[in-house]
Amino acid sequence: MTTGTYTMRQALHTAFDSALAEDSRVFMLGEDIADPGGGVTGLTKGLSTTYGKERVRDTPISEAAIAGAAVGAALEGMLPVAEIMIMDFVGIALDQIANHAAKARFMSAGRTPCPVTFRTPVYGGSGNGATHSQSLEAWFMHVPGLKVIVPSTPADAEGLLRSAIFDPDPCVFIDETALHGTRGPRLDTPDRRVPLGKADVKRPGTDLTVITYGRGVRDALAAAESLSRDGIEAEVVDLRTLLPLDLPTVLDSVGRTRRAVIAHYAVEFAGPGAELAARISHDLFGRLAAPVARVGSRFMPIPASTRLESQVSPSPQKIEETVRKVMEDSRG
Amino acid sequence: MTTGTYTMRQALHTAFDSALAEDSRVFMLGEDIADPGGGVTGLTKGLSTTYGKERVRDTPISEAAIAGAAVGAALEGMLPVAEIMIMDFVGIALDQIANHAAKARFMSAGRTPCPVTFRTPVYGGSGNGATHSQSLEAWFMHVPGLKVIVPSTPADAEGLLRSAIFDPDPCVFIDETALHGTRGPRLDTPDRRVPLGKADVKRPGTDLTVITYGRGVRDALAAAESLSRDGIEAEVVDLRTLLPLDLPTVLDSVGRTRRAVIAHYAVEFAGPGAELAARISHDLFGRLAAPVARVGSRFMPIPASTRLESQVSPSPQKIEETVRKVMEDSRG
Amino acid sequence: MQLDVSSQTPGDETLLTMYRTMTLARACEARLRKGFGSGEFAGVIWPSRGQEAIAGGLSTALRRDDRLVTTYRGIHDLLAKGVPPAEIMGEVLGRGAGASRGKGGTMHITCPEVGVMLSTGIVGSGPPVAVGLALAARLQGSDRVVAVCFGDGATNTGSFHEAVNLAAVWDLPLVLICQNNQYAELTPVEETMRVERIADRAAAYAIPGIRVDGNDPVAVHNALSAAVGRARSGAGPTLVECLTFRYGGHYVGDPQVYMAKDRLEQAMRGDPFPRYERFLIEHGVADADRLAALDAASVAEIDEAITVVLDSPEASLGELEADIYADLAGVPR
Amino acid sequence: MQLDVSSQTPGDETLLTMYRTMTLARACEARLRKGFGSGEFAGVIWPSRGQEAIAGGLSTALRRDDRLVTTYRGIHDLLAKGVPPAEIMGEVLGRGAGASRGKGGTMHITCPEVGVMLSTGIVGSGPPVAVGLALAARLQGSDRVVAVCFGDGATNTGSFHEAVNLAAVWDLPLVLICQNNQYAELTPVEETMRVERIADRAAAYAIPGIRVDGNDPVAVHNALSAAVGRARSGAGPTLVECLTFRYGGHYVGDPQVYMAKDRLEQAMRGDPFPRYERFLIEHGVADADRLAALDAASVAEIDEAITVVLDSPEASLGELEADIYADLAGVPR
Ligand SMILES: Cc1ncc(C[n+]2csc(CCOP(=O)(O)OP(=O)(O)O)c2C)c(N)n1
Ligand SMILES: Cc1ncc(C[n+]2csc(CCOP(=O)(O)OP(=O)(O)O)c2C)c(N)n1
Ligand SMILES: [Mg+2]
Ligand SMILES: [Mg+2]
Repeated sequence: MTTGTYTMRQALHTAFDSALAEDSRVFMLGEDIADPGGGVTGLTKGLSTTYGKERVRDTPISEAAIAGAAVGAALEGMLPVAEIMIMDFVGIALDQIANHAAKARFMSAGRTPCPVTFRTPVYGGSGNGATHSQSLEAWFMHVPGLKVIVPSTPADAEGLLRSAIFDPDPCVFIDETALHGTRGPRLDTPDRRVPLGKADVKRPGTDLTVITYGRGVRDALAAAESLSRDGIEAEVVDLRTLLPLDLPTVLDSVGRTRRAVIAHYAVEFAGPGAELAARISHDLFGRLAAPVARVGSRFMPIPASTRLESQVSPSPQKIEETVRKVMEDSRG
Repeated sequence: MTTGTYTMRQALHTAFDSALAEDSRVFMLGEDIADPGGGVTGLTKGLSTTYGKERVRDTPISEAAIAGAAVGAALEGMLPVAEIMIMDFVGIALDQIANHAAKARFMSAGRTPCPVTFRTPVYGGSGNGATHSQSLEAWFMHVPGLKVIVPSTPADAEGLLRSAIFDPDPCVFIDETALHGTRGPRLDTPDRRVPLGKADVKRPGTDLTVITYGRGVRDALAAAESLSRDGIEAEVVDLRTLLPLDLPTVLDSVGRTRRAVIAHYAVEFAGPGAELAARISHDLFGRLAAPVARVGSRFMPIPASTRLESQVSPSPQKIEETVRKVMEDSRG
Repeated sequence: MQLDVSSQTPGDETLLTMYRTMTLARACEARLRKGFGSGEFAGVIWPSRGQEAIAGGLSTALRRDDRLVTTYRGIHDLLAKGVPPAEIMGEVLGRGAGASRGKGGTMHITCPEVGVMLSTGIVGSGPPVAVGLALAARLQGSDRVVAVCFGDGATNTGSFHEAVNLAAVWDLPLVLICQNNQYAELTPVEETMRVERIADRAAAYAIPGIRVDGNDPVAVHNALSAAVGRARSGAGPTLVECLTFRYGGHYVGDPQVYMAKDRLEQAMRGDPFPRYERFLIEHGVADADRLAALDAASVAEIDEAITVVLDSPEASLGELEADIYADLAGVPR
Repeated sequence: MQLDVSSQTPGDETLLTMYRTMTLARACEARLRKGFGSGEFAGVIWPSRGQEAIAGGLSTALRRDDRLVTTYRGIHDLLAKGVPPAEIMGEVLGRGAGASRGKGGTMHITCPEVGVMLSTGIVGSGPPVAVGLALAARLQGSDRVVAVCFGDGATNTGSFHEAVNLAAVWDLPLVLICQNNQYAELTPVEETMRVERIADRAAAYAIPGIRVDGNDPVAVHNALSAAVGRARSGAGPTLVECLTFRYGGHYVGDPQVYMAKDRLEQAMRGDPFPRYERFLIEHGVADADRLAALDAASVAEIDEAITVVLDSPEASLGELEADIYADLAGVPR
């Protein structure tokens, strides 16, 4: 099990499967997740057959109730995983996530913790248009009490999802369907978890740090390869969780490279990169060789035409160009 | 009408009143806004009596439908003002605001513009606790297609609200009940509007720029007075709208003072100030005398006890301390 | 769908327990009002004066390990479920004695030890959470039941609809208690829905819906007991509409400018207390003196509790760092 | 509440208009499927094969200035309302000929010129917007009516509930058309609600709810006409449930692993086309040749339209800057 490779789709399935197997408090609820369908993308296939439809539950199309029911079960010590089928639909469930799950522990002074996990995939890149393609993680980052997770590799996906499920606090776990087919080495940590709040240097480098997560890691690594051919060695820091945010790792890296580019598929304006850029610029004031640059989605709804969408989203090329520009603009 | 003073409460009422009087496309809908109640804080008192309950409509407790109905009416060329009674409830209506209102123009390639206004007050400072006190404007800033407005003075409140109502695009108008009693000079622009996207220097200064909006302006002005007694002259830039964001005015000011403090009641982490700090640090790289500092709400749900809440929120004192620290830390 | 409700009068002990609950709720509200009015202390409550009979029925229909979800207007419900008065008043006043030591506030009182898992200030958001509590009971193999209280206005929220549907589809052990006090803030119920009986909304989910006189604790007790029985047996949820009235306005201090005077007067003629006292006396359960003594005991209990509250420290600044997460590691900076 | 539905057969012209609409919808879907299958072009649609009779009824029950809101599974509805096929297929294929030149996509087609104000991909979000369209009609002094189409699954959303309640309270000129195709993505309707007839949900709002055979265009036409008449007269909204089936799966390419084979087979025996063709022939409205000619004309119209679409340029990059706001001033950077 701990050798060889698997896809992110298999990794997510494995995480659900093992969590259901090892702890009876774990259960899942969401639209169309049970067999025979096994999820609109087949991701949860087999789970309801193995663990029963009590523990892998189909729901009506009722995002507010799905989220709320998960909150309620979590208040009883269960470890629910609620699926909001596509991230763009969170606007329906946000009251339960932000006003209830996130605040249950604090408002009760610790009497009612809420160890719920919301899993919600991003469908960006699928040509489905503006209401089925968004990356809205910045909304969750701004809600004290939540944890926000976006994996970039299959092993991280498995390990972070398992950590989220067993975490004592509410987690929003965001996977991107564009990465579901990505293949990578299997997770090999002893507890089959990856800790929340620890960034991972996915590629070491000396000249510049690209700070990113999710699809951005894929793009940044591609950009880094290409840059390396020209002698520019970019370090790629995969945040893995946006909240908690592993600022020490980021600052350590940028402290060495003195140059930072932040990349993500969320809209650049007021996106996750804004906080990072603000922190880096603040904490490394006077020590940077160039201003912190950002590569996010352009400021507009996402067009349905994939031809147009590709112009709006980040890409390895855009990251590469930005890195080159930062290198050129550098002083000292 | 254009001389003397009024409170922000009166200013908002005046804006609604004049908009209803001058354009039959304007109408209002929301919970409890009609007479005899005239709004939970009495703000809309008299409007339904003057303009009729067809145009000033009470609704059931149905935030998703309130927002959606306003979107629909706007698609027909009406100019609706939908009230979400307290900003913390937007999580119920966000799908209509972010997926429908914000994207209607773009997704139809301009065929169905959506000139709706969502008015939603912030109740922070009222001792009502974590689900009735939040400042969530950062969520809206991250949604291309919306405009986001937060006034700090009565005249701005009237003028910006009127601009929002007559704007061809969807606006989120955020007023803070803590400022409703604030008194100030009446609006005296000829069209009784204040343009969206234009920041206003509320106090000129030479040593440092405080960039803020809403309640933060009140606090920053108080801090500036106190600092002035020690010879520190802070310029206070009131953003007035967060989207469009008047970056030229901000950069012009900070370009002169070379020091910036950003203050707001929204949670600091991933809040509106993050984008500002990132932009200032980027665009004025190498020209700042000190890192850009931020004073936002501390990272936690807002406690109900006002004694505790006051420790979590910004205040004139905290702004003042931060300014002093920035002055001390400055180089060159 | 039908629900089989007993028309029998419960035993004396049950009847007196209900009376005690009702008087405790009335006394608690009166004490807080007095303190607000005299400037003794400051705080906010959403009064339940007029709705105490529902609390009475609740206090005897539920088991201690059953769960309750209620709203900002839930002090009577909390007392019915056994939350210590000092925890309630302490939270209202933002004191260390409060259920969450001032961090939650009136709207957000929980007391899991007696089954109160949530009070919420977001109208309509209680039912989905209650669905989850009921689901947990099922998954944990417990036969406990969940009761969720909400207002007439809440039945216009999408959240209510989604939750009831989900509970129905899953046959969950849930009792949905609509405290129809005929107003939502400033707006009377007939302006926000066309149905005359909220209980009729149950038909959209094919579950039983029943309306009872919410000012009659016996009627409430019997209806809730039937619904609880149905839930505990695994037969699924029930919507119980308790028709009542809100005598004290939306919040303490509400000038009620929107309220037709005769409507309020008419409603107050149905005050649950005098009626129930007559009933208890006529049925020989207790005489007037005994009832007065019970009432006095409730007042005394509340007085004692408020002393505890006022002796407790103000909400402590040291609280701020705690309970954002299980540990501090997640908190930025 | 009752709705007075005519049981008369509409005139020949109406009957043939419905047939034309149905064949146009079938032809459009077939042409797109063919192109996807052969690799001629790429795109995604959510097929409405099986539901064409509803489009038939819609095309004759609404006036041109009446409004329509539909969903991602709305190509048949759009054609019924008069959206030019090239605009639809152009949008599906992301071409310059598309309703929004490739910016919206299949799920988001609007055509205000013929009254299509919204297609949405968010399940349940159409009804609130339709409420607003109907309110605007009232406020603008127009007697136009709004029809909103949605699926069985959508009636489990809170959004649906809030919208119907609001429309009922305001007596709005709205016709709520539930196209109950018995599936929501992979899940059959009986697993997500306990009511047998979605029409019964109307009772929660005290408005008429009626179920009709959604595979019979005459039944649909008569029910919608009655509901439209009620709406236009100011009497308020109606919920019309059209019972039908989704033959082509959730999306083109759906392997339908979740579908019981006999359920699909059984449903396909109710295909609206052969039934309606028999009806038209038996009633002497048209003979088989005439019907074949009408069908061929629809196919030809679609063929012509696809040529226009494929001749039009791909979505242009120049589009990107436009339509974020009324002008560019608001766009950061
Ligand atoms: C989602 C939401 N919308 C609006 C409000 C503001 N609000 C507080 S109480 C209330 C009225 C609720 O009426 P009802 O459900 O009948 O309960 P009652 O107060 O009568 O007990 C409203 C609208 C809220 N708290 N939450
Ligand atoms: C709010 C929301 N939740 C989930 C989805 C994913 N989804 C797309 S179509 C669909 C099924 C809808 O079923 P129904 O309302 O019966 O319409 P049909 O597709 O059968 O026409 C679902 C769940 C969505 N688009 N929007
Ligand atoms: Mg009420
Ligand atoms: Mg369906």
